Amino acid sequence: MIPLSWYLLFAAALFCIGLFGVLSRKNAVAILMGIELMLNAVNVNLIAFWRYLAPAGIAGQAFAIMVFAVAAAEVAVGLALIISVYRRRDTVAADEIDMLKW
Amino acid sequence: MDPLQIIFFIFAVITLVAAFLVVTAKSLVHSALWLILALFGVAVLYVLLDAGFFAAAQVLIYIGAIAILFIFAVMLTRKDLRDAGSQQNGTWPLAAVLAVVLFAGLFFILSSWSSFGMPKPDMPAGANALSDLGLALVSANAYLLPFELASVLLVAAMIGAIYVSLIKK
Amino acid sequence: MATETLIWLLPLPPILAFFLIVLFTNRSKWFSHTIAVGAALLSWLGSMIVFIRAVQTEHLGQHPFESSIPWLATGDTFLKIGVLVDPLAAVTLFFVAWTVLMIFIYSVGYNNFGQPKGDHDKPGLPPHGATATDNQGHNHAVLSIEPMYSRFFAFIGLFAFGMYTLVVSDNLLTLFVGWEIMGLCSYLLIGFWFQKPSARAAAIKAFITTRVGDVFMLLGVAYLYSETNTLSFREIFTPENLIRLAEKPSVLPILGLSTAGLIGVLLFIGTIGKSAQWPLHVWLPDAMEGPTPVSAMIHAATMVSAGVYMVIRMFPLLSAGMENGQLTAAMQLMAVIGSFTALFAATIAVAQNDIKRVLAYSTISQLGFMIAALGIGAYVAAAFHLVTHAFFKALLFLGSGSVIHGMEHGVLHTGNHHVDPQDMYNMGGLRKKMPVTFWTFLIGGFALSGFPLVTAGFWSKDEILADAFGHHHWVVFGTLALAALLTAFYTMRQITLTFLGEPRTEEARHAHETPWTMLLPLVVLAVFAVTFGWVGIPEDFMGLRLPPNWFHEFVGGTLLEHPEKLTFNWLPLLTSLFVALGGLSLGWVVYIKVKAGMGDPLAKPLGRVYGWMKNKWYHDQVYDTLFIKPAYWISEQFTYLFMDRKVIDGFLHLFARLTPWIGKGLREKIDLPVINGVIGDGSARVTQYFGRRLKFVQTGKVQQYMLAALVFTFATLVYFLFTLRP
Amino acid sequence: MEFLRDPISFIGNWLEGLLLGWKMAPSAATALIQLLGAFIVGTFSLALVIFTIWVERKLYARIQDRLGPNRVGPWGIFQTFPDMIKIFTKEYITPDGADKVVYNLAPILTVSAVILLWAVIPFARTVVGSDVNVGVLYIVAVGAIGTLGIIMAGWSSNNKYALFGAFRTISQMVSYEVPMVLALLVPVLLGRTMGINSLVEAQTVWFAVLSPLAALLFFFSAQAEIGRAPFDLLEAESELVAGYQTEYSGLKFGMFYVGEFLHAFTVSALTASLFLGGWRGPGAEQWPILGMAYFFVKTFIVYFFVIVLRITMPRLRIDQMLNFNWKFLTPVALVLLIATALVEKGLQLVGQDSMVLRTVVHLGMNLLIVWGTVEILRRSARKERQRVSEPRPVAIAPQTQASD
Repeated sequence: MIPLSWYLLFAAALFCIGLFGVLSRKNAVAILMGIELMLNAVNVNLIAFWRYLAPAGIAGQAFAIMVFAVAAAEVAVGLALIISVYRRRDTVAADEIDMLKW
Repeated sequence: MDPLQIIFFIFAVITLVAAFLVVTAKSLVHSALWLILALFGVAVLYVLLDAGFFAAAQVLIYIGAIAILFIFAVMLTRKDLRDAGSQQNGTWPLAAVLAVVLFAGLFFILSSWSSFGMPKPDMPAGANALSDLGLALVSANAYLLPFELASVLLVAAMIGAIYVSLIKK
Repeated sequence: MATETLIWLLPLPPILAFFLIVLFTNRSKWFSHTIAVGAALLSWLGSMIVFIRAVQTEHLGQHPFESSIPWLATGDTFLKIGVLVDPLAAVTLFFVAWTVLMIFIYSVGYNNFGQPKGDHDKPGLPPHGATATDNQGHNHAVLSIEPMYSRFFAFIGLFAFGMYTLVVSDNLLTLFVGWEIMGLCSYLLIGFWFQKPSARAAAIKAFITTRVGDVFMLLGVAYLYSETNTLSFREIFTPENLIRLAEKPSVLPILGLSTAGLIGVLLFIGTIGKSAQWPLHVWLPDAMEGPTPVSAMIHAATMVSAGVYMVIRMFPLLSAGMENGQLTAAMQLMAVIGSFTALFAATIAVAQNDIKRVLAYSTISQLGFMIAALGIGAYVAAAFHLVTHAFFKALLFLGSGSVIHGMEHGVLHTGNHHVDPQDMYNMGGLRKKMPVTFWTFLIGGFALSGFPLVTAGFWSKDEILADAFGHHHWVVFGTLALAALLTAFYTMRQITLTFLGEPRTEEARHAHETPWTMLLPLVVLAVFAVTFGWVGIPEDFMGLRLPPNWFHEFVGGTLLEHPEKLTFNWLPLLTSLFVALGGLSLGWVVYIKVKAGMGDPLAKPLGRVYGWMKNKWYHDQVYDTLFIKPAYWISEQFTYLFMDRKVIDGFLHLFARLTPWIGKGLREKIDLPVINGVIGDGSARVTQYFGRRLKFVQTGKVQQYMLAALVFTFATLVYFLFTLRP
Repeated sequence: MEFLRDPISFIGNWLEGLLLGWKMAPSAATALIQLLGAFIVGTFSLALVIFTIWVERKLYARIQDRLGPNRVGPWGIFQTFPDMIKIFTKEYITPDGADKVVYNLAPILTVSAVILLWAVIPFARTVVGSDVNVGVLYIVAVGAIGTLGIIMAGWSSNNKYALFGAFRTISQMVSYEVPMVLALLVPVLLGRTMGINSLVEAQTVWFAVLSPLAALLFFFSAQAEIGRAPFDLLEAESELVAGYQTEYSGLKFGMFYVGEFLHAFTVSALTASLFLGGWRGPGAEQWPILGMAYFFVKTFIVYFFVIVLRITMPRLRIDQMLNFNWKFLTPVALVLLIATALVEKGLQLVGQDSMVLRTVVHLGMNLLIVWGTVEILRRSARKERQRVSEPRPVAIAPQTQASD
């Protein structure tokens, strides 16, 4: 029997790895991948909590569905933005896209 | 250890290793492929959580759509198909420290929670998770509005993505 | 469908038509009139179903069709709006539905649907005709289509909505809403040809004059609400409420009026404005500037009827406190105003030459009949006359429109645009050119005059006279009888001048019968102008034993106490026979010989009185001197010269002078040294100093920002975890 | 007798009893039997390809007025075996600069994605690999893995033709997934379940009769998913050498080859299950062996059409392929899905649940949509013809203007 703690620790680890990716990768696409990992960690938590704490309810699953939708939308728009940036600046390295400072 | 635990353990390790490779791999295409493996591992965990629908949806949405988009994007945003040089930026050690500290903090907080190690309860009798979920998503006094909003969001994202990446004449 | 639901739906089609036309179909004339007429047809159908169900229901007066919903929260309670169809509303609905439908159909023809676009027509002016070329290549002057065709149908749709709302509403509030919608529409429709200065003036006159009445009515409504906490008819008219209102003295100690009396008088002033009673009657003749279907809408089916309908509706309140035939103050006022108006308007009508103006004054006069009837307590007679009058007056107006239309044909034919197609002295002999119009107009005219036994007007007018006689109101009886005589006289004058004799102008010789869309409504209304009277024949008429008086039984059931029936008396019957036939034959004798270029045969014998009558007893001039000139004077002298120029401008100038002085002082003492020196430059210097030292933090690298944000978030989190943990 | 009625369940039960008799833990026994079942199904499906390759080649030849394989065995039925031996013994070539792991993983993934589909196909009432309750979703999800295999192959080959082929594949597969999923939702609506076996059980009337349009839409978009003619532009020889499989040789190429044939057969099986009543037929409830026969008969009939389509249709251009999907299949599928949902809900609201009425209404609705579509197509075709037939200057010839 798998205790809840396993899932929670797994999700925490996945989240931290994703966060590391977001903070450390140069390539903007890779940053998006990190975000996907984080979203997945959240989803694992949602489903695990649903299954362990409230198996009769549906709130956890419903939230997970929303996360799916948001993830899909986020990737679509994010990648479109990245491609658009690439067309203009010829690079997708996050630390080269630093026009923000002026 | 019972077989389920073994399966969990195997796939959790695979997933975490794959995830780690996602954020460290030199080649971005490899990164994307590792991402697929990690997402597949998560799908297996969904099965272990009695959420078959989510497993199928995970494979369909993440592997079938999102990961392929990633591969596409990786290939579209480069001149050379091979990646050269480090893919980490200058602050990566700080980021690593932060991630580890965060995990430690989470572990610390979680471990002091009373139901941290609770065993899996049986599914309540007569509950059909899938059809309950489906009905809840279209029931006006449950999640109809968020569900519709999600679909609107997807349409908006689609239009936005097309607009943003359109080559304007 | 449940009757209540159906009643709720009744006003909807016209308003939908209004929005559809305004928003979508205003480019297409065919769509516009199809939608409008279709909507009118739907409402008509619904009204007929409601009417039939109402007639079949026993004791409708005690248990009317009603339903209401809470609408507007006022503190703890809700203002309710709802619908109510009792016998009175049912018969009103009946005539409203018929006349509205007929007018809609008529409008299609009147606005020359199917004719070409005019050569010089502009929106805001009546159509002037177009030139059409036929197969042989000859040019003809033909009628041209109204340039704002769709707009017209949108407006009358809104108008119909107002009327239906008013009729089916179960409370004074929605009644007032419908009332005001109609006020707006009448303004829009009278000023429909807004490029004509006279139309603009008439529209403004109508709007402002009726507004005077409406203000008082609103006061009455508000007073009523503050007294009873409800505006629903059924709740106001409970005996307890009525007795309380009748016994409580009013807030204004005038003439010892009771609360009910004061409210009644205030509401009645609303009716004076809406139904054009003296002294607020002046707007109605001028409203003839609008297109003829508009005149018919306003004069027969809707607005003016609405005024009378409202007082009939409020009759229990008006008559509250009436004992042993002793009239209440409000009723006395109504009797006096009503009978005076009836006579007074009739005298003016005698001397008018414009075919529509005659009818306008006749309307005022007939409405005076109803008001007077209500004033003497003849509730059923007033309602009966309201219905019959609506039918024959709509018929007459539409007939006159048809005549004008025919005359315009003649004008186009001769090309002499100085001939007024509305002047009866330019007509004559039209019966041969326009037979259908003639016969229907004749029926309408006879109904108006009260031609004995066959016409509806006879039965309703006779009932009023009989009531006045039976309750011994001699003055009212005498006045109304005289008014009825004049009515018959000017009606026959009109018919004779218009249709009989020989054509007096070239234009009249070339007049032309109008299209079927205009004739069909005339025929339908003519049928009602005759037959509707038959439902109200007293059962002991001339000592015969006839079937019971259906109208009396049905409408009388609206009141809690069923009004008693009068026994038959020969004297009023003979009076009305005499006045009707006498007036008619007199009119024929005097006017049959009028030739072209002759003046009015009455001008000489009546002398100066004729001049007074022709000039409407100089009301417009009196109002001009009494109200409008002073108003202008006050505006000029007080508001403009004193208030605006002296006081307000003076203030402005004062400020204008003060401001630079203060500004200069502020600039030199505060702005330059303190603000600029210390706050402005000083803070800039400080900012610059810190900016120089901190600018290295802003790398522009998103991930570093996020890292920093997360570090601080965790730091805060940890701090709170360790300090706040118990 | 029991064995004859339902041989596979019989053997399964017998094996389980045997294993339990050997004091094996029940869960372990179940796992072992399922593993065995998966092995058998996988092997069977791959072996089946040996037969279908022959069928296809024979048919191909007959339609092209040739004899086809005729040397090895009667009617050349064993021709595939020498071919297999040849392909096994060929050299494996890994191109220079290829990403080795990915390169070698790609064919395996492609084939396994197809075989995974067989897990949910019901052969008979009792013979189902895994009766998951989200079977339809599973089919679509697993289809995505196949796409993945192809893109991996294309990318890792370090060959521009391979990469182009992979890109084409993705644009085609991702596009055609849309109408396919929409068409798959129609049986889900009609059967009110997502499990494949329950869908088969729900087909008292074939869904192909209830909603022939959905069946056709699924069939066509599935052809594109397989990537065979007329949708084979991912490996168009005249343009891309051999598309994503250009660099593969030997058994690795063979796996793509087998994957393609097996995919075609699998799609036929799915069509048969989802629209043609699967194992349903007279007596199939009591005699699962009969159901199995029905299933295969139906599958082969569909497969026959797949082959004929492949043989007789010319290849589409890429713009035609995309237009066909986005301007024809997807709108029609959307309309059909919405109409089906409305009709189902309407019938439910009215309270009419008789199968006859449902059939008539749905069939009528389908025909109506077909009629409307044809009408629209006819109009646009007329316009197009007019546009095309208008004389247009091919080139500007100045001297003719001068001579006029």
